[in-house]
Amino acid sequence: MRHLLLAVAAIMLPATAFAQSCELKIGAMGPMSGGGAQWGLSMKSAAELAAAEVNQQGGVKIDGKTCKVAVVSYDSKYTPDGAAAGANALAGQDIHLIIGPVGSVENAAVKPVAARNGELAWNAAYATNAQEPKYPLMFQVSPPPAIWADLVIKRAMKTFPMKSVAIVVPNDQTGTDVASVDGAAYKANGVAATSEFYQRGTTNFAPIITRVLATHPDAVDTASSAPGDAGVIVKQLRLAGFTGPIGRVGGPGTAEILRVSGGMDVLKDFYWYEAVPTDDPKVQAIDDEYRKLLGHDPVGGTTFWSYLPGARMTMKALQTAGTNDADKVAAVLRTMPVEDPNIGKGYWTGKKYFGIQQTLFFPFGIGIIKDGKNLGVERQEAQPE
Amino acid sequence: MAEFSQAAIIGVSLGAQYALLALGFTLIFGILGVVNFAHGGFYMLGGYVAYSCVAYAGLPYPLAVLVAVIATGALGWIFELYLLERMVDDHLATLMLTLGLYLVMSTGLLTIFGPLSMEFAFPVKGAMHLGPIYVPRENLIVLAICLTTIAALWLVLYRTDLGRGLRALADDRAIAMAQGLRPKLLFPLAFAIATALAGLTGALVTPILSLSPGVGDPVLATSFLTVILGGLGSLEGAALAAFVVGVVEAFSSVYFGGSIGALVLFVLVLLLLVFRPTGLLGRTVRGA
Amino acid sequence: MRRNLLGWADLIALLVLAAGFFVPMLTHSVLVYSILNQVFTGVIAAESVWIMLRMNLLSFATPTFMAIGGYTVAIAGEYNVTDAFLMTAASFILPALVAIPLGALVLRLRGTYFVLVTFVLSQIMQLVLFETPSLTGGSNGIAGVPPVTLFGTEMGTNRQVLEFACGLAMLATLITGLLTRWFRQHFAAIEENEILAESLGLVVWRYKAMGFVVAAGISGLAGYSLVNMLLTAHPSSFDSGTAVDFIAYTIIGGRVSILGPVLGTGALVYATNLFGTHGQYAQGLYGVLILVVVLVARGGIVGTVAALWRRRTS
Amino acid sequence: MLLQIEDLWVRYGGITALSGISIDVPEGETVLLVGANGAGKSSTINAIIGLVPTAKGRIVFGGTDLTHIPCERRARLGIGFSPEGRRVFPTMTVTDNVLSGAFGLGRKRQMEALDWLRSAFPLLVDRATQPAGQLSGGQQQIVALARAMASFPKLLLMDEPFLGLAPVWIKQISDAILQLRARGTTVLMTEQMARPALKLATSGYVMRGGEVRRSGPVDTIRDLALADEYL
Repeated sequence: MRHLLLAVAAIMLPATAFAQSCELKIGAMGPMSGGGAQWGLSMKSAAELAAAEVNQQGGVKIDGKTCKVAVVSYDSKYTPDGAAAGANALAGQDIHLIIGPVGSVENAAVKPVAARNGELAWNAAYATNAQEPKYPLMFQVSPPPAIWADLVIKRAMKTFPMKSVAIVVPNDQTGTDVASVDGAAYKANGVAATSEFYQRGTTNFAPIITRVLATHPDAVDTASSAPGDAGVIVKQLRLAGFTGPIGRVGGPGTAEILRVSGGMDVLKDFYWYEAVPTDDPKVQAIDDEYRKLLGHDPVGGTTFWSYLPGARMTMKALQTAGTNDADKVAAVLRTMPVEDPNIGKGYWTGKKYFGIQQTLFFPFGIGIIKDGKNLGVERQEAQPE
Repeated sequence: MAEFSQAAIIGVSLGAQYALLALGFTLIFGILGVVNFAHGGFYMLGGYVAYSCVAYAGLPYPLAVLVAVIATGALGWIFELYLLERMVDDHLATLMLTLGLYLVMSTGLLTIFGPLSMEFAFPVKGAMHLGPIYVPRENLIVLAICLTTIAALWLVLYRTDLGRGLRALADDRAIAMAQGLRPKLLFPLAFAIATALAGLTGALVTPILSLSPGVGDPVLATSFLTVILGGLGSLEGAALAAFVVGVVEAFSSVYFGGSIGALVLFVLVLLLLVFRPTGLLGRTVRGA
Repeated sequence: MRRNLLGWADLIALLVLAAGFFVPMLTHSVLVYSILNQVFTGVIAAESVWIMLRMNLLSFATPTFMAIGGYTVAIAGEYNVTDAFLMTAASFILPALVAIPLGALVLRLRGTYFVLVTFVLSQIMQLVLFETPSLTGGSNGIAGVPPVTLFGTEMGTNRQVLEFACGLAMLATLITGLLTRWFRQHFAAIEENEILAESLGLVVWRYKAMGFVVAAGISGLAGYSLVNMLLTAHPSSFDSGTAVDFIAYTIIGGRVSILGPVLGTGALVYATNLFGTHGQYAQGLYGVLILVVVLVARGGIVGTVAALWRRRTS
Repeated sequence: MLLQIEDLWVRYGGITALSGISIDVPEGETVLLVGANGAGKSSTINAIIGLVPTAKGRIVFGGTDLTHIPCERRARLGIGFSPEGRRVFPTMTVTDNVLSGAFGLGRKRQMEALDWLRSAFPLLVDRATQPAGQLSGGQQQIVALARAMASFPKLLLMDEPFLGLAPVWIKQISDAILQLRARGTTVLMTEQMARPALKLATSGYVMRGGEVRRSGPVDTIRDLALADEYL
């Protein structure tokens, strides 16, 4: 028992013991335990890399002093309470720049709290109210489906002609929002769309799939289902004899879906949205850089890559502003050109959809798997609004 | 009609899995009076142990399942003997202990294996199609193993000295001890059998579905529901209720959709409680 | 025999909470405010668990009634009804009313069966929230709840939110103290041996129902406090898993006295915030903490301190 | 002396249930503890089997001091126990109830015990597969007795075996106890209904308020025991 206590104490020490003369702390907040842990940990990797890059160049100049950037992570547990507590806890450590939170559930709670505390935060939420003009310190690392769903569907229909689609999503906020946005985009392209909601925590999708297949859709879209869930859905759809294309006009995680479903032969015909052009060697080079600077593997994947540009731009804005004040950093950020050495050139967007132009729109990818062969992720350039 | 048969097939295969989990849960509750919040954790652990055996040690899958059963049983044994046993009569304390164990287990698995789902596939693939109806082969195998295990458990509990001892302790612990039954021997054993059942279910079901940290949470919720429906402490009730839950879940999801389907199940349970507060086959409940 | 309205433990609990009013004079740290806010909300919720524990009933229903209280306030906010007194009354009374028929259903159960059924109740509440989007905003919840108004003044700053949460926590503690003190012997008899109590002529269901209804009302106050802190009512705030936290607060604090939920909440909320900055290890550390306290400090914090005190003085 | 109790004290919280009693149970005899409700009879039996801790004093069984031996080991030393209120295992069948009393003795001895008990109590055959909880009080008492005897104990403790039973059952159980005595089993029983119990016992102790008031051969205590019965 004593060893256990010592171990606990050892983990708790670093947060307090090394209060260096000048260290600038930034936050990384997201779910780091439970089902959404991948997202939070990827965000943390992105924040760590951006900080390491700045530190390698000697740190940032804040109020005349040169400071090293350190990342403090917070597990929001994918709950509003956890995220609000996290925003407060980070503010309590004088942290005003936060990479995260990720989802709509957390974002809804962070918005008012961060506004109260003067914190700048980066979300990747898909909710229709993810960004609001009354919260000018909230930024978005990638646009919501409304911005790109139409492009992905158009591209998919070239390879997989379809007349009807069933969208399968969990009955949570992101699920319902994405289902309605995707559904509208399908309809705009002449595809009849139905939505099927499943209870969060469902592990066996066989009944849902029986229900979906009873309507004989040409395609099934797993939209924003968690990758693990989507993998099971794919596996069980194919077992049930469904041969049509399966899509994912929603979140990242195709690699995981591939693993869970049982491989290319099972996946067969698949189309999906990637927040970044993942096949681009320059994008993949990010992982090598992380390894070089931090000495271990990142918790990688699309979330990591798509959060990195936001984190890097925040560092740059911090340097330009010369202060940790969120309002001043945000002001610099808004005027900065959207560009990233690995991802490429992009634009600010969001005005039309959210009423506030604080969403990064970088080149993204559309992936196609046809007859069990991966045709790769096609790079799509971002369009100015 | 095809949908109806399909729902029935799905319901039965869900029911068999739920039965294995609920039997273990009921066993622990009935005999030790402990609400095992770590039950989902042992399910998860079973999956990860089997996965590790296949992926890292290169064991054939059936052997990996066996290792998972032994490992989860052993952990259950140790946990009962060294932690739970110290305060086995304090129901609140044991509840908190199992909860603490669950948090530690899921964090441990997350730290070791990372947050992503594993590449863990059942060795037998494909489905048998009968016209519009299909039955995945893997489900058939799992169903067969589940039913065999339930039968074996029944034999152990009702046809052996050990089973008599366990049931006697469940019925009246003080008197059973006064008859010479040894809780120090039987309690860890009961706990180990129950956690091994959860581990077995995990090792069998996670390759069919998915394996990631967090797959344990729904297990606990389903076990709760099943046990309420079946009547606490009643093994027959738990087995029966598991199939009821599986079939109702399948039919309501097929005919009403995912989220209303879940509500149907809950409403059914509430209705049952109005008319039969002790569950399907329950008896008067001991105090907590 | 004269019955005291409150015992010394209740008074100490009230004093400890009242200290919250003076914190803003000492510090403006957001972290301190945030932790205290969470503590106050947690204390209220834990007290509702504690009331039921007085009767040997472990309830997972707290989030269910918190949701009713919280959503009452959020929905009223949409109609710009924000008066503190009115909403405090509403967030107490509505859950209490709902608790009457529910209590008739679940109070027939005892022991672990009660535990499991109240757990299911909180899951049903989740589904109800999802399936009633026109009233509760469904999966989106209700965002942008306006701050409370006290005598027409808006209580919107961090400090005012804290003071209001402190006031609610003291109110809940007062109600809890009065209830458990007034029915002290009845609850004790039920806790000791319900069947015996019944055979001695105690109308057990009446006291159980009373406890359940008041505990529901207090949960409602916790919901109010939570919504007012987050300015958002969201289904996942009232997840069945949160019940586990409130139970942990109570048991780690010690079930013997009302000081248990107060101190337990303080300790565990502090620990959660401390561990939260250790990202992925947070849950595990919380688990280790629970294991250690349950194994080493039987009777929780209050029980252990009391035992040490007795050993020193004897 | 098979069982020797010396200066035994038992306390529940603040209440003293037994204040320093001493009891001797010679091998082969049937010893009776009589007294009104609350006299301390059950506390004595429970202290011997280990269901309640002793506050002070010694209990020696066959030369072994039981004080620090846990409950479940005492039974295995050769003490059979038929508790007050019968307390059969309600969900288990009659046969399983009986066999649970012979846990761990091996298949051969278990069958031997079952055959013997079935010949003594035909009920065990008639109701073999019925859950014991469904039986009448008298039938349950037979099951509880058979369970206690299944391990061939050297000493059989019986706590109020006649409690709430009809005369026909009292007769059956009395016969069974006599059979046991014939087999050489030592019996220590408590009973509020002194009259039928006195017929079975060789010696007895009259208890009141946690103390022994009088002890000796049955004839010497009969008047006091019967006085208590009508109290």
